[in-house]
Amino acid sequence: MSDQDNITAQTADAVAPPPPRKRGVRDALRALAKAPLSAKFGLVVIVFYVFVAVFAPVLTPFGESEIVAAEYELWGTEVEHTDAEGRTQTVTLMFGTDNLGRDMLTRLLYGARNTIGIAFVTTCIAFLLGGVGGILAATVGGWTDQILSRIVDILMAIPALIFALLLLTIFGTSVLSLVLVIAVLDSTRVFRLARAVSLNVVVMDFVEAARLRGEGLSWITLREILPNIMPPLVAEFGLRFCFVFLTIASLSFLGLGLQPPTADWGSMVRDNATLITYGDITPLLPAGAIALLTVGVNFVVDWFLHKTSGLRDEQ
Amino acid sequence: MHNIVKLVAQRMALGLLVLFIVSLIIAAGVDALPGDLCQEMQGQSATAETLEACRKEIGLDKALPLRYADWLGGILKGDFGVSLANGRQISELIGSRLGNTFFLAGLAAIISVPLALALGILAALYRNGIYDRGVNVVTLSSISFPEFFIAYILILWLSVNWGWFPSLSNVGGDTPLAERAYKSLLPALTLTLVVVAHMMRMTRASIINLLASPYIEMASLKGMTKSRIILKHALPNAWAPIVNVVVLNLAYLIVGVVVVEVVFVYPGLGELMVDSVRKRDIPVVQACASIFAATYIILNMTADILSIVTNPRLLHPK
Amino acid sequence: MSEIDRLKKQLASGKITRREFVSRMAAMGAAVAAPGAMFSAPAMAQPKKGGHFKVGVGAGSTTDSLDPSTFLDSYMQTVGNAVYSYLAVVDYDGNAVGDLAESIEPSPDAKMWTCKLRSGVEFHNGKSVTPEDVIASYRYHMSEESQSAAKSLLKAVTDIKADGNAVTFVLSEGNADFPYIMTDYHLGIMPSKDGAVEDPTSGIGSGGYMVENFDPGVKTLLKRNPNWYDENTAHFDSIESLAIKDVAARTNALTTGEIYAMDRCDLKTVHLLKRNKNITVHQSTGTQHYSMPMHTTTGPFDDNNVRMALKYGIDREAIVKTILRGYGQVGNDHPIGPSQKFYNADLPQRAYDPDKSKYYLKQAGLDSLKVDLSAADAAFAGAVDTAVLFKEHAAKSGIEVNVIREPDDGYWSNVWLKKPFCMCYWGGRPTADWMFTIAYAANADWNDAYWKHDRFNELLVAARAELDEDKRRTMYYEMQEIVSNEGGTIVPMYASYVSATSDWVGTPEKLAANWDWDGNRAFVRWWMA
Amino acid sequence: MSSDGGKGDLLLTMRGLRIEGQSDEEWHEIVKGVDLDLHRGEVLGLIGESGAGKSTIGLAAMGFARPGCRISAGEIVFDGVDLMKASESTKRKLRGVRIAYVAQSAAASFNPAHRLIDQFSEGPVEHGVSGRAEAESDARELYGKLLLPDPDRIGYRYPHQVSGGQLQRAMTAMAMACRPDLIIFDEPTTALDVTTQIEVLATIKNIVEEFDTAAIYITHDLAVVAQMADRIKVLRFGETVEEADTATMMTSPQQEYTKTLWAVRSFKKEPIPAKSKEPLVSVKNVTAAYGAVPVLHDVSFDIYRGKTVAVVGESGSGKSTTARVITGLLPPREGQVLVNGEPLPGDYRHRTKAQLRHAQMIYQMADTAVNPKQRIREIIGRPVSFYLGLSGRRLEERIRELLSLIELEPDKFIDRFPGELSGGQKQRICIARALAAEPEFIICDEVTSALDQIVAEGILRLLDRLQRELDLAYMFITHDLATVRAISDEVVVMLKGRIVEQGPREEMFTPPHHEYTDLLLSSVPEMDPHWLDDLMERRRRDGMMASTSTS
Repeated sequence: MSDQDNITAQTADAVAPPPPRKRGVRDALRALAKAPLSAKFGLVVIVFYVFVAVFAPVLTPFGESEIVAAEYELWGTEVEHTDAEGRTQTVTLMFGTDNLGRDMLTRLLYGARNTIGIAFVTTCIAFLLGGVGGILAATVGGWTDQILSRIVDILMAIPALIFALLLLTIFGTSVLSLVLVIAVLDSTRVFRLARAVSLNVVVMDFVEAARLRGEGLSWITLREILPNIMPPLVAEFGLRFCFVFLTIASLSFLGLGLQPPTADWGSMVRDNATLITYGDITPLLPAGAIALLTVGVNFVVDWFLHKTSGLRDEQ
Repeated sequence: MHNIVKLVAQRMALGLLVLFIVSLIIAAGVDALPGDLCQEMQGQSATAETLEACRKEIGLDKALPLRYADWLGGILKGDFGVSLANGRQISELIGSRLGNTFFLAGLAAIISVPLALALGILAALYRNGIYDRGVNVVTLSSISFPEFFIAYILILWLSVNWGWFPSLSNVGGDTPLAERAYKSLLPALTLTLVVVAHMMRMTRASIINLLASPYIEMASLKGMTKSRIILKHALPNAWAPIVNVVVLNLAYLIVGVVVVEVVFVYPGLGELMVDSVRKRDIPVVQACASIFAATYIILNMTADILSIVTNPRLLHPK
Repeated sequence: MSEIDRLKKQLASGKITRREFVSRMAAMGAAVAAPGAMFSAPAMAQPKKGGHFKVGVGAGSTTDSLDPSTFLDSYMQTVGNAVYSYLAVVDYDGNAVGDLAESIEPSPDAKMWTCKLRSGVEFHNGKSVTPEDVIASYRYHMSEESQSAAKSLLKAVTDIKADGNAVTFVLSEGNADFPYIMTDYHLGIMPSKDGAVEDPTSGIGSGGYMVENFDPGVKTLLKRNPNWYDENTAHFDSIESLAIKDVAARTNALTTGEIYAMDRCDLKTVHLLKRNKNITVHQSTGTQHYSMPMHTTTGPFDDNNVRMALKYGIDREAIVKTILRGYGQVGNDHPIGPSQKFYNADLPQRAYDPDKSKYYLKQAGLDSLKVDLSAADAAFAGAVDTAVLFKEHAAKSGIEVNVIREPDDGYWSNVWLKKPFCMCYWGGRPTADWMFTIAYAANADWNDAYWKHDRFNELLVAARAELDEDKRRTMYYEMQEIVSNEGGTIVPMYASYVSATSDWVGTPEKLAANWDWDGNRAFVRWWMA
Repeated sequence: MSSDGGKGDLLLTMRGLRIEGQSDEEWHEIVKGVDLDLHRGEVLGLIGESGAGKSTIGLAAMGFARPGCRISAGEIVFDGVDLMKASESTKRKLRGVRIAYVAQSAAASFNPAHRLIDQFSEGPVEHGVSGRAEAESDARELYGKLLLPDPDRIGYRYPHQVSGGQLQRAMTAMAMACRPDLIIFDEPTTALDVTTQIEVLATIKNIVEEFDTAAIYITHDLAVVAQMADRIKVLRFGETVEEADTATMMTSPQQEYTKTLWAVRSFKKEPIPAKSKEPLVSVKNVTAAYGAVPVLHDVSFDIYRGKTVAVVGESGSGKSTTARVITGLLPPREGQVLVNGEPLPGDYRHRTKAQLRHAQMIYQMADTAVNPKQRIREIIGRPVSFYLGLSGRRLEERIRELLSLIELEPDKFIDRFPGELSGGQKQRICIARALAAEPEFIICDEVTSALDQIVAEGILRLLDRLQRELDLAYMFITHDLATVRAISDEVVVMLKGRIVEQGPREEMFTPPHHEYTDLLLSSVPEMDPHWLDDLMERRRRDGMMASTSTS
């Protein structure tokens, strides 16, 4: 690990191996402290978003779709609000209200909750489908590989938006079908990636050793290959995760988005997009929320890749 | 060259198979959509009587496999058939729109590919510097904005406020090239912002990936300058992944631009296809889907051929 | 002031030409049964001839065709009104007046209508317009294999006869409003050959403009018909109509001067658009209304108490203010608009009243209610938001409205008429009879609430054949009351047509309210400023 | 070249050189104050094991530190230029022109995207030393001098179209392109087969002499350095152990460490008396192919319980393919493999668990042979639980027992990941994993060739001990004749998919040999500084250089 002397796999007993690393919280914190500024920034963003997503109901006195004032109130408008226990207080609407008079900030907060939740579940399913398929194709090879790869070819050859339109119209736009359709569309790319990186691992001697031992497919894929292809998959996860927002926004362009009055950032951009043509920056709020998360996630992913690749850059 | 010919032949055969299956899926999919062409065409004003008459006239009363076989027979004879909705020749309907779609994709590609490569190479050269991070943040932000939103912002600045470009890109068959390019510039810029990040990141990553290679070290031990190392030593070996991503994005420029077409009123193929899906005009959907699928397949094949051509190991076997 | 006096006055002041005066007077004869309630026609600046008019229409589809029987939305409706001429058109006062027909005369029982055709009118290909062409054009919609939406309108027509320069329509039952049917945008007159329409998709009509280029879903190029008979209309040299479905694109094109007129302004931002000094925003409230039909044949909507609970559970004022941004009026749960002839102004306006809503719920034997409401913006812009607002309003009276967002795609075939409670819109029809007949009469094709009311149906038939104005009014008043109190449809609002024009183009001060685009006739009525 | 020490002026001096390397975001010193002097025309051998810092020092001579390394202190003066203070562009202009570098793996160090001659010309043209045409004709000349076949045309090939030995010479030519004052040779022959190695060594030696270029020759192979260097410097843990001219160093090393280095090749297996007449494994008339390409022709040999069969040959001789046939990864076209007289199914997927268990394999690259994401406990424990069904405390005990058996302290290692082990330790883990299955027979595929000699010897001793204790049969695949000599009972020599000779070890190492066996045996470098010159002389006489292009 500290051996700079040889570019090949040569290492020697003469080099004292580093002491076994403790993978505890302290170690993680230590690594974090040494992370570049961009990664720290990204982590702060992610933690903040998760916090907001989890505690959305606590952070705002209003309900997700509660109408609190007239529509399009300006930023910083103050309103009287009576909560469930009948107490009345004055609340400042930091970002004003939307086209139905709902608090913009509340919508943003709940948007984080819904959008991130759905994006996360969707991406997980996409990775489950694509990842398992890709690893299987690479591990088993032969006809399995051919069939899976051709299926993916076909899925990718059909324009995604049309495909989504077909499926969602046939199966309806419940959250479940929305999640599944986006997941299937996304899984094709995951499949290609998982297959490609697995192919590099499958030829490794330890996989051959496991095969010669007589191990079953599940051991080889789950225990031998999967742990070794995690870094690129995690990196892809970051990007795909962010793109789900955009897919939802595109689908809402075709009227296939989430069920109202659920707040999601993609639809919020769509709903308020026309305002930007008059220089009103309201739609920048949800768009910016997506952008910030994308940048944050990718900073962390870049750092993670850098850590796991072992590639050392010049100082 | 022999193996390229073989690869092309193989890919063509596979491509045809994929095309065939895609057309089957599209036919079945559109047919499975609730409602049919007649209902969609007549909308709110449909009555049972008129629907029946309509179905009879355009042959929707026949079973799907029969209609599909008819369509396939036509295709094999080189006849795309007619649109069920307005009886126009599909080849005619698609012709000019296909040209427009390719023109826009081409224009966007001409801008975005060199830009992405240049940005990526510079980012690799000055990696981890201010420039690298700056480009990273800007491109990541640009891909996290929905397309229509980017389009609106560009229109606001470049069209409404400064009046540099028209906000409509309603080109026609007789629009002269220069005017066509001028009118299509805003949509092309929008698409550029959408695709450039992906290509730029891949360019940067594939180059940096190679920087640990012994031959890169060798080049610097031969006293080569940093820029020469990146351009002459790393880049030629990084083509395969870059070309792959470029091609994937080109396919997107052709296939996935419905939203931009709608916002800029650009008469491209995407809108025709969405319209036709909505109207359940199966022959038109089939024709569009086949063209898109073929584009995707051909582009993918091109990527494979390019990665052979740019890789001496594959081009000149031992 | 009588109508005739007014026309005389207009003629004197040069607001209308002698020719128009004659044609209008002729139409007056047909409209003997026309209502007394009249609005003054909008004042007109003197139109100029010439110019190239560019418009952006928020409709149109790549599947469009020039065949009038396929016209579906305002894109082809405006083009159709420019290309084809119709036996009658609706004027600014809401009356059906003769256009291609010089006069329209009913028989006393309103079962026979005779149109005398204007002479010397030619199709764009030079062929004269004959009674045979009119008959063929109408029969085209009536035939067995017709797919035209006008087919059901012409159901009562049993025969059409030519008599010299006149055409006589024979109806199976009396219809005092038959001239209004003639104004339907599907019923453009096309050249015929051997008693049949020669080629319905050719785009050859006898209207003020000829088709130069038609690219469905993209644009249409029209040029002035040099043989057009009316000096007072068809002012532009040429027209370029673009299909621009994205509202922001339309608005941007208008502000940058790439088009001179647009329809369907984005209500969210129209207040910002108004700030632009070069742009005029037009509003006309007519028959267009948004509705929420409930299937009266399925529970819980089969109980009128439930329907009443829902009708009282919606805050119409708030919806007009929020969804329409004030560009509209509250509805009273029947489809006759305030600007219409037989509008029952005596009927008290239903207001938001959670207590009454609860009361009706109790009457229905329920403490609470949960209903699914299907919505999509395909029904109308803001339909989903309306449903969401309704959900909030209804919650106050213990009703849980579960909003289901349906795909835009296929909304009219999969949701409307299928789902028991959904969002819907009606462009409205010029007469009460027409509106009630197509959507409220028992077993009507588009009776979207599957509502059946014996008294209502009796009245409908009786009123149709009644030529006496006062008797008709009484009957229509009662019908509105019945629909409002027992009908299966919530009509929360009348939506205005909101369009905008730039300084380049001249329009009448007040636009017609029967359709968007100045009653679909902007192309023939407007001019370059 | 005579070994008379410094020949000309002082060309390069290093004083108190310290270099640090980064790992886990922390800096560790890897070169700890080394002094070095080099005169014009002199060849200095740097020798030491992995991690001794020899390559790092070699690169430092060019003022270069690899990414993740930094030169932290000291003085490097090349011909009057202080490389520590020189600007990057000054150093850049020296590199390739006055100091050149020949890397360990020519195959990896040539850019696969460009032709050889383009890469040759790049230096002179970019540095303005000569024009393109001039550079190309110079290349052809140098290719000729370095005995490359078809010197006029070989430059127009791409690296992958040229064999390893030829590439290494082409790289030497490239280093010579600007006629530098100093060339750093970084283990230039380590990756080559023995027969190829000596040819490359000979050409390098000739050309360095011809142009009177100074060189630093880095290697871990004593016999090689003995042939090449005027002076030898022994390094360990980034420090100089001792330095002397070659003859002195070979005959009378002063330091203990140097002596152990000199003594590595002393291990020799005690013959074990045969216990059984019946072969445990017999390979019978096996012919095999990859697709249409035949790789094995009629291969037959037997392996007896408790005995070691060494299969020797160069790359591409089919020795690893033989192993693949035995393990069932490559079902044979013809012939079969018998274990205890029972034929094994050709495809491993059709073999029973017991059949799989009894034949285990140890790989050349311990790095890729163990899953880097599994802990030692799992790597060794899996075969135990998989084959023998142990679990819980008994499994744990067995893992610890196995670790003790391979001489690794259980408490210290059981929870580590492979990345936290050295190469030799990893190879021991591989052995433990094979033993965990309690096999009768182990295939060892070049198990020591990626290891330093001292470490390799430890592994060989361990394998020998295990064989005695557990009565194992080994099939030992190797290209290194020293290893064969050390460990084998029987020897099988392979060439181009065929067995050219086989028999007991003593017989094989005693002449007369098969012609090819003779070539193999004679190519093993000996510690005598004059060995290479003598051998070349002898071969030239016998006309054996004709085999230049084999590799």
